[in-house]
Amino acid sequence: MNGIGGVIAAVLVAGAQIAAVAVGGPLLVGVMRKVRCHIEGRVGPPIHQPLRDLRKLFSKQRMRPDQASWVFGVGPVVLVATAVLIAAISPLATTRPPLGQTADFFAIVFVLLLGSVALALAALDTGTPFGGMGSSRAMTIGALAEPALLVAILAMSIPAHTSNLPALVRIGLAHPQLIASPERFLALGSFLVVILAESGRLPVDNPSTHLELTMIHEAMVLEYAGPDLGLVILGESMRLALLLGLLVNLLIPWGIADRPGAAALVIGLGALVGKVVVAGIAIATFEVFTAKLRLFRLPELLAGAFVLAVVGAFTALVIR
Amino acid sequence: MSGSAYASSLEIASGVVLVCAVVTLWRRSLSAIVKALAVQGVALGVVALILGVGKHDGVLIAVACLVIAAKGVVIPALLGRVVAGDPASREAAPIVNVPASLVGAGALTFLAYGATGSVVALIPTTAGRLIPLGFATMLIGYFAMAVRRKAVSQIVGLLLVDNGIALVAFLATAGVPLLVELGASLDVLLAVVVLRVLAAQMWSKFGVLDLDEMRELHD
Amino acid sequence: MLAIVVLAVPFAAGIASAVVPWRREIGWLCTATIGIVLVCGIGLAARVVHGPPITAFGGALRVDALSAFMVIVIGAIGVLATWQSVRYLSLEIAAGRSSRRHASLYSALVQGFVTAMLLAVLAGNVGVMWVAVEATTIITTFLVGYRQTRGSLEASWKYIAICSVGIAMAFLGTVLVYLAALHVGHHLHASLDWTSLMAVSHHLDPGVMRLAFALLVLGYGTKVGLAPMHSWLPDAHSQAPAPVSALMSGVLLTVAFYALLRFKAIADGALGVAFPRALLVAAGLLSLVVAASLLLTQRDYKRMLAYHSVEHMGLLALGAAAGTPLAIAAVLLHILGHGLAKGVLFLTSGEILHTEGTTEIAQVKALLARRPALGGIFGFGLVALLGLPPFSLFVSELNMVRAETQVGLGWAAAISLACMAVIFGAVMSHGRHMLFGSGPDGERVHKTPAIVTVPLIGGLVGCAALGVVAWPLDSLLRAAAQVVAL
Amino acid sequence: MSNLSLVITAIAGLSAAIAGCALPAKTRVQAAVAFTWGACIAALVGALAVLHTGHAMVLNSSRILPLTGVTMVLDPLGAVFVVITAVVAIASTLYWLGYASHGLSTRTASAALPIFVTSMLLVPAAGSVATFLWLWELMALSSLLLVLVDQRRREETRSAAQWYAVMTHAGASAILFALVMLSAHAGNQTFAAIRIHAVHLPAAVRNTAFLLALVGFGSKAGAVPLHVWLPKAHPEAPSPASALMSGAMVNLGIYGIVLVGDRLLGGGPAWWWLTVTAVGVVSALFGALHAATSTDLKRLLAYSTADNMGLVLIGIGASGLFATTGHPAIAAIAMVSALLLTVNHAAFKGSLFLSAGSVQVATGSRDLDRLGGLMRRMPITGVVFLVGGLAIAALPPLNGFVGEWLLFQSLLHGLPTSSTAVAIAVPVGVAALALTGGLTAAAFVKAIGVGFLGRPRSEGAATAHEVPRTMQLGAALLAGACVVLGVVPMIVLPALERAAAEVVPGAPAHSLRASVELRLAGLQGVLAPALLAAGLALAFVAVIAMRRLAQRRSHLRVALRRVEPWGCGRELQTARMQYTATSFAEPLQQVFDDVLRPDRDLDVSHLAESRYYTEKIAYRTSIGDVIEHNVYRPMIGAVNVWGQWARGLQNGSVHRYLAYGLVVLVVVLAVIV
Repeated sequence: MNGIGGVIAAVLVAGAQIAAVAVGGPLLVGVMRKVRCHIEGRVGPPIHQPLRDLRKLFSKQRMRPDQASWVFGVGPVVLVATAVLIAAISPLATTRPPLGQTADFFAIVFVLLLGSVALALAALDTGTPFGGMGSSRAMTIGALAEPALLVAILAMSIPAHTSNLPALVRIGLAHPQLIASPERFLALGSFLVVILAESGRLPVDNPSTHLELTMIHEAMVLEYAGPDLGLVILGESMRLALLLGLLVNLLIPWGIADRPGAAALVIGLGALVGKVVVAGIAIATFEVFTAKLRLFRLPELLAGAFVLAVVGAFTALVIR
Repeated sequence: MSGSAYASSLEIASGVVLVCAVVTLWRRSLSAIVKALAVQGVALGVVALILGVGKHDGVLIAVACLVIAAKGVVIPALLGRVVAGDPASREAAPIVNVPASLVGAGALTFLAYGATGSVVALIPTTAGRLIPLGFATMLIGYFAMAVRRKAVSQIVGLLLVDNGIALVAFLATAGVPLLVELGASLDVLLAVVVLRVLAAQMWSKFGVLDLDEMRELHD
Repeated sequence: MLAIVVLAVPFAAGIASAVVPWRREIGWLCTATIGIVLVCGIGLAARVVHGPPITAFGGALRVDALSAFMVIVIGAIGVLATWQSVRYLSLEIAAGRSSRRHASLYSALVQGFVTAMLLAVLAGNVGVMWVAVEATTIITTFLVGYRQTRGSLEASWKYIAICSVGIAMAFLGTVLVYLAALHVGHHLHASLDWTSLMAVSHHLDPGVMRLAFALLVLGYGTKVGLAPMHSWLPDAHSQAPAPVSALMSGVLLTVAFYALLRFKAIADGALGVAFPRALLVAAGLLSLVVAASLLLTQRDYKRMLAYHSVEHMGLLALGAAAGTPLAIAAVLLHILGHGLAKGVLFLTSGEILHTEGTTEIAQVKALLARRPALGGIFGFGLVALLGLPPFSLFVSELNMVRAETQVGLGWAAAISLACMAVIFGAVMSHGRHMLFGSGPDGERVHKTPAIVTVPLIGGLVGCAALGVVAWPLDSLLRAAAQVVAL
Repeated sequence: MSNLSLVITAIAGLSAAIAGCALPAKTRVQAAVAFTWGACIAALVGALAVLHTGHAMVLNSSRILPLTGVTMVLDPLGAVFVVITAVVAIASTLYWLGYASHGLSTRTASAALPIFVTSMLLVPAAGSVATFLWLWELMALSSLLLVLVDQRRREETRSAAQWYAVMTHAGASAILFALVMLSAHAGNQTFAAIRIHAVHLPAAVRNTAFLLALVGFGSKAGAVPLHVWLPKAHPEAPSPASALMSGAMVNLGIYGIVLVGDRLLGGGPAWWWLTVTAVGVVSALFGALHAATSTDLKRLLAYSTADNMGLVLIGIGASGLFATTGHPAIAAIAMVSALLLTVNHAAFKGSLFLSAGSVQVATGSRDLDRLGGLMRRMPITGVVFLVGGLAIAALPPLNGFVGEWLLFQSLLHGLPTSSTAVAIAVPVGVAALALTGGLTAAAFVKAIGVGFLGRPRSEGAATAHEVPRTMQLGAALLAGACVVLGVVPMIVLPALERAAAEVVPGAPAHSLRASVELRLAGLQGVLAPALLAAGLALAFVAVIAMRRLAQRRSHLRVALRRVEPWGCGRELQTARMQYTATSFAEPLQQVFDDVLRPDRDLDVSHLAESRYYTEKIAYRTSIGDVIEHNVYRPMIGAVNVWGQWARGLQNGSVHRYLAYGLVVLVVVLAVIV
């Protein structure tokens, strides 16, 4: 990809991926809600309801708590910006995303962390008990999820000799036996638990609760309204879509565009949507049959994920 | 003087020095101890005298006379006055009791013989053989200082140490050079005087004669 | 000629102050005479550092680089001590604890004390040196007891009783060295001269020399304050008037150590290094351990300083045990650095005692806040004594450790470092209680007169300069080390 | 090469000290700062020249330092540390200009600070054992004087100073012995000679020297369990000094370990480096955990120093490990990552300590539970602290992230090539590292969020004003460095590479290819921090633009509205209702209960009339240092028992004293026989 043509192609690919994630994220949430309602025997809102909500929120007036500083306003922006960046450079629809060489798995994780930290800080800026509560709990869970996540990445990276995300996906395409290897299964299992924790799904957090004392994520964003709340919702749904997208591409890379070209890209996008929707339905189904864990039982869950990852890393080393 | 008479008189005089040292450990009465010290001083002088006569050394004879005067007369007299002024001039309860002290003295004498083997080997004369007696006297004196409670007893102990060393010096080298010998004797004399003055001050100002009462300075 | 001046001037001042009732001017005169000693010492050092030793009185006095160095040490600390004596005596007289007559006795005794020490280091003859050292004992006994309190009398008794026995052992050792030298067939009179003893040291009878050296270590070791013969030291140093403590701790101990150094050189020749080394290492380590143990829960700051001396003497013994030129040079630098720092500290402690009226660590609080100058000097003095740069004790300790490790005494050096670390902690904790914190509310900040602080700061600055600047002392140290090093 | 810069550094430093000591109070600080800058700039120029040319700078003199003389050799490794120190010092002294009126203008402090800076500038240039130790101890002493500045008012300061003094002296003793042992075997005390001879030394000597050096330098670097002084002394020192201690001094502990382990001994067996790594892991975890639960702002920063130094130690241990297993290229990368982490730490910890000092000056408190709302009252300081805090949490696009990424990469690529034991040990290390990262993020979200955001929790915080310009500027300088180093780390990487190549035997001259991208030579590992940063900035702008756009289309284009936050229906929200730092850390404290062992105290007093009604509930919780309580306190107790016992030796009885002498005489005589 050289010259101006290369740049335009890159921008187009990035734009496609960003658009897919930005639109697909809220839709994914819609799908998951719909599935949930369906199983519970309710009709539920239409799948595109989250998009409608967003549109409404963005047209409202901006509000800010009287004591808050600029951090309160910047938090959601950073949250969305990090998601947009990751959406642009991750191997979602294609294994050759723009700036793919720098889409290191570790880097992605830390960019995501930046978004979480921004939101946690913004929550503390409200000067209310709920902001602090949510922030504290989110950071605790984040701190505990971190080891599992990074060791999982380590376990996946050892056989591939790299932690570059596109390369990891490509290796899966080229050597399917690597996907079937126990270390990748273990690592992805761990990754899945971390995704649930990070994006505030059951059994870690209940996305639809409004009972103050059990809230984690909702407590953090309680003070947001209007466009800022829209950004938060958008950012969160994009992150969920992104993480699931990465997970499915690492597990089942087939369908992703491995060659340049518009057609391949479209196929890749379609495959991505299909895989993510399946994953979303699976998670939603799982959530129906799961109760939220108590806050202080969460370390056990995350420790379990961590053990999975460590066993994966050992396996990777021993198999070699 | 014939060789055997010289030898036996030297032996007797040196022996007396050691015996006097043992006697100071044996007796509890301070006046008796001071008397034993006087006898020892005279005996020490006699040793020097015999050596001086034996070697026809006029300086040594003069030193001998000085020793008899200082250690046999002056110092005991000084101490005697302190003892006379002390109502309880007895070493009532030494830190180590008398029988054990005597056993200790015996052990120290053995040690003196053992330790001075190399010195005796260097001087194959009658005088050389007697060097351990001086060592033993010194050790007994040191021992006396460590186990006797009265100020006077401790001064006597110091003098025993000094006499023992002087005996070694006479026997081994017929006295170190005169200047040094005189300086040494003068220093000891001064030390004793100082101790005596201190003892008097302690008695007069604070009523202390028993050294065990002096334990104000400690950690 | 200079050597005679060195002895005669302070002695004459001593005689003068003995006959005239004490006045300030007499005090300053005495200080001036010691200043002359210091200047003459430097002059002597300049002459002998690259030249042959100077002798006087037909060899009775002999100045080589080592003696000249010791004269400088005595002169430097002597100036500090006699300077402070003036204030001490004025205060004592003003407080009615002393009279002018009594003060003139003190002044004369101090002069005599310094003269005796000078004689000890200038004597060419071991016998004369012994006499001089014993003379210091007797003179200082009076000085220790100068205050005539129960404590000071007790201290002087212990001091003279223990030191007399010790010094008697040293005499016996000297006699045995003489015997051994005689046996080599040396001329009767010269047998006690350093030069002749060094010349024949390889032929001296080893059996006798073993006994002799052991007795000398025990004997002079008592005066040096090596454990376990150190026990007089904390009592005497804490009870004596501060200037006397400064002289005793700063110089007297090391003058006795000087004697040990000389004899060690002879013993090395006669016995080889192993035996003298073993004795000195044992004494040094024991001193360090004892000092560390007793400093831990020390409650009296003057005694704390005294135990600190025990520690430093232990370090010197270890350094001497190594015995290489580097080790001896470091030992000598340590002697000077320790003398200055310890002198300053004792003088400061005298001032603290004067202003606070107690020697208990627990009773002295927040000195830095209440008496900044005094507290600062005391604090920096402790820093110097604990062996931190820029003070010279750091350099000397470092080089002693280096020398010890080079000759295979690394284990001893390691133990000494451990003891020093414990001592550091203990002294730091005591110093913290004395120096830090705030005084009672409303108490004004007390100024300390410049006449007091100038010499003390001077001493500390000197100690620091010695630790930074190598020239010109380095060549003297090396020359002096050559005299007695292996 | 000319050694002029070293000479100027020394002279300027000395002049600064003299100026600080001698001048009147009005001009003292300005003069001292000016001269200190002279020293820093001279050292900086010299060090940069060394890094540029790769030739060491040499200075020898026998006129200074008795018995040994001075030997100075500034090589690229040392030059890296000189540069770090110089930059932190320039910023801290700039800050000092404004801070001086808050109790740092006494003669002692004004003289000690320049000496502290100068000795730190010269320590990495020392080329012989004596020179090194002399400067090292001078550094310790001058920093001790700085810690003591507040001793009159605070008992904590006095206690901290004592801990610091004793630990640092014990550490220095260990270092001294290690170096002396090496020099004794080499027969010469210059580092050059030691380096030549060290290879032939017996293993026992090498091992002892290394372990002693690790203990000594480790305690300076705050390695657990030798860290106990650090969270006491760093917070108690006045902030410019804290910044220097945390930003520059602890690094020299790292320098020392590299110096002895790699430079002097030329590397060693795997267990050395496994030990270093293990120490690093423990330090990182312990430090991060305590940072996450601390409520004292400066104490939090101090513990996080232990945490960061732990990470650096992991890098150094990994480097040594890979070097011994025959992978010099990866070893070099690990070393570069360790050095980069050190550089980064200096930048963000310096800015954090300085801005924490500003907070303390402005509010009179450094207890997070009494702060809050400062972002609006002290905007510059707030942003500086925010940047520093995000950087230390390793968030892109700031500098902490690049260092940690490099460390991860070296571990990832070095792992499969190592032995089985290593292969089992290191994943645990990576996990610890990750946990550390999460905890650090939590710690700094707490510090920023509770300290600077929300409502003020005390009168002091409510009335705070921005500090003088120089203080803002000093802290901002280092925060700026965080940003620059995060976006274009390439500006320092070649220098670090050069230093690493010198340290790791057999390392390639270029282990990294650094242009816009940071590429590991011969390995699949690429990072483009500048592009990431640009992407983030672009996305940020785009999102804001999008929001604007959405609003423009709407009919409600009313300005931002300030509202009362929701309070569960209560009318009034007070600052007391906010989460405090303590409550923020509560969940973590619960999770790590077994390690932290907090003291909890619940006091319920009932009404006199009935036990079923409570009158008052008092709850108190505090977290002490487990290691201090379980290791150090018992040791101190034992030593004191020994001291009490030893007092009996000197019981005042003259008989006993004489008996000591007699017994020794008898023993000696018996031995001679």
